[in-house]
Amino acid sequence: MLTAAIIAILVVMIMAITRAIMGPTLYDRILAVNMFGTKTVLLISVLGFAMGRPEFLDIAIVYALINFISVIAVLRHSDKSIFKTTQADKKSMQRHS
Amino acid sequence: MMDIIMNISSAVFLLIGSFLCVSGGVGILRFPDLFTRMHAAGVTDTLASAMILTGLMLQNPDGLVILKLIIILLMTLFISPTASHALARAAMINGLKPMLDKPADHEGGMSSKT
Amino acid sequence: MTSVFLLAFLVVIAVAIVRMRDLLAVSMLLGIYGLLSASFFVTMDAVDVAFTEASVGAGISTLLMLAAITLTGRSEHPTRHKPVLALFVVLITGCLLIYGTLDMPYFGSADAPIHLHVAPHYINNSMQEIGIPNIVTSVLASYRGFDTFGEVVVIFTAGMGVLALLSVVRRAENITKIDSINDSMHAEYLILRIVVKALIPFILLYALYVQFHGDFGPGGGFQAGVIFAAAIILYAMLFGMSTARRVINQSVIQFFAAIGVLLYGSVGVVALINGKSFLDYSALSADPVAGQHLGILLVELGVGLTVASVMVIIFFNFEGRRDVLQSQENNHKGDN
Amino acid sequence: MLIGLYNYWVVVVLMMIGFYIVIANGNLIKKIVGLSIFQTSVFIFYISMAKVDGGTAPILAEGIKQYSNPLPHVLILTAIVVGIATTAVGLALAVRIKEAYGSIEEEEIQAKDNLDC
Repeated sequence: MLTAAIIAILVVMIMAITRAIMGPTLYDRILAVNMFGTKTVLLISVLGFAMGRPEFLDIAIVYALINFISVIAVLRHSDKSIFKTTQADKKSMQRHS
Repeated sequence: MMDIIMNISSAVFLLIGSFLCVSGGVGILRFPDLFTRMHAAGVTDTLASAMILTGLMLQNPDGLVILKLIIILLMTLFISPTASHALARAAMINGLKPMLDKPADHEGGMSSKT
Repeated sequence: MTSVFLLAFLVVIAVAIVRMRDLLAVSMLLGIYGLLSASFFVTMDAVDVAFTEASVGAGISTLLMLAAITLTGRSEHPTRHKPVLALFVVLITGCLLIYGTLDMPYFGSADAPIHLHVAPHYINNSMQEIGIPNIVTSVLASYRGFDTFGEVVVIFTAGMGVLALLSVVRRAENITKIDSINDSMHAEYLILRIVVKALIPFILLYALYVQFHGDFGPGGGFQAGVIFAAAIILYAMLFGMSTARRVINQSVIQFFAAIGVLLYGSVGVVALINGKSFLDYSALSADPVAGQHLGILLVELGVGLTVASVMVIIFFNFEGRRDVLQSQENNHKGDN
Repeated sequence: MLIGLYNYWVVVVLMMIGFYIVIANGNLIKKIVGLSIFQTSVFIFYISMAKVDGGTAPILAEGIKQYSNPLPHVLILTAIVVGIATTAVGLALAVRIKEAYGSIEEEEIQAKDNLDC
């Protein structure tokens, strides 16, 4: 069953990477990174069990605790003009939808 | 006997969690705009993490390991919705509007009324 | 087997970074790159390394990238000249390197030269000589303590370098004005503020756990320092720089960075005075193993102090630079 | 053969991608990103070499015979933190260059320098 979980998480990782590369807006990428972070927490926990040393959950705790710093960092600067949805973003959004 | 029950329930939890994971992944790929994607990712992320972590808890009766898993679970339950909320808010403020109607040239089975 | 897929993902991300022109998107992809490499280190049994990559990649590196990009601009100009020559050089070098790998021992073989030299000594004798279960910590702090001392000095120097490049002389500033600049947007994120406020004590507590549990599990001064700094940076981001400066005095932080290096060095000097060689902790106590324990504790504390303070110094200086630039811009607008 | 050297080949590919970014892009921030990809490839190289088949993490526990090599782990652990500190110095330099020249594109900086001479 652990193998099934690992495979599922790897599949979701592929999907999140696709979204992070495709975009189209910056916020899609942040969403993908955030989701990827949660999946990494799960992957590391499951891998610990699969390798027979489940005491190494400490790494997963670190990610669970401080992974969303990057989201906050983006929010902190999000009143700057560079974070506004640009014309190029809008165009590529129309192309994608 | 107890062992078998634990193993089976752990397997069930892990399988449900894996399924939810994948469904969230499909959502993040297929949905049309940021806010629906965020919905798919946010909702399944939390439940899938809870399911998989519960499944892991049933695998190992060691106290410290279970405590660590509970910490991870609590942190995920706290932080994941907060991050989604903040992200959606920032996107709204910076000029991304949710798609209220489907685009005219977009074929699909969804009802156009929301 | 998982590692094969993780490596393939890493290559995909790297190729995407090459093609991406939007630097903010690049920094997001770099975040995923860090997450992937941490997972890869876990599959390779390197839990301590994965721990470090996790705390650095999740906490600091994306943050620094974002701070620098907001100061320098988001988009990259397309280069005019064709990169054919660069591609040619890269291909030739790559082929030569791949030719070089053909002679290497296969991945995972136990009789590779790397596993035959000093590693068996560390694995077999660490428990008797040092007395702690985590071999990585015992090699880091004791067997190769001099090496680690050098690394800590490098980190300290890097912190001083950032300080020299970016620090600005603060005039007696009009605090209320700066306050309003910093905090204006954060009042809107009420939920975020409350959740993070509740979270920060846990992060600090966890950093202390990592610092002092490093002998028995993955962890140690490097990781703990970064996590501790992440908590402070989180506070500074949500409550504004001026509030954070009132809580954490910058000159005290600089003092702590130096104290960490000095603590490390003085442990070595004490060992020297007691008649053993530099950083030989068995001289610290009558019982050699107890001496090792004491030495490792002090040295890790020094590492943690230096790393945490240097990370905070780096972040504060990037942010302080931005504040000054912003107020200059505002003054210009006021003049016109 | 194919699986036996796969890790090292991926390391070479990643290293060359980082190298390409450094020499083909004019933007200083992008160059620093390239350097950090290059750096990570070296980390992966060291950690791959430390792995022993059937081994486990080098933290002593009851009933485990085979451990992976702890020495590369030590070297890379410190290198990661040193790497982020030196990256910060690089970014700080880029920020100062932006202030002095108004740009972080290599060609524009060069053009400005030529004008001054």
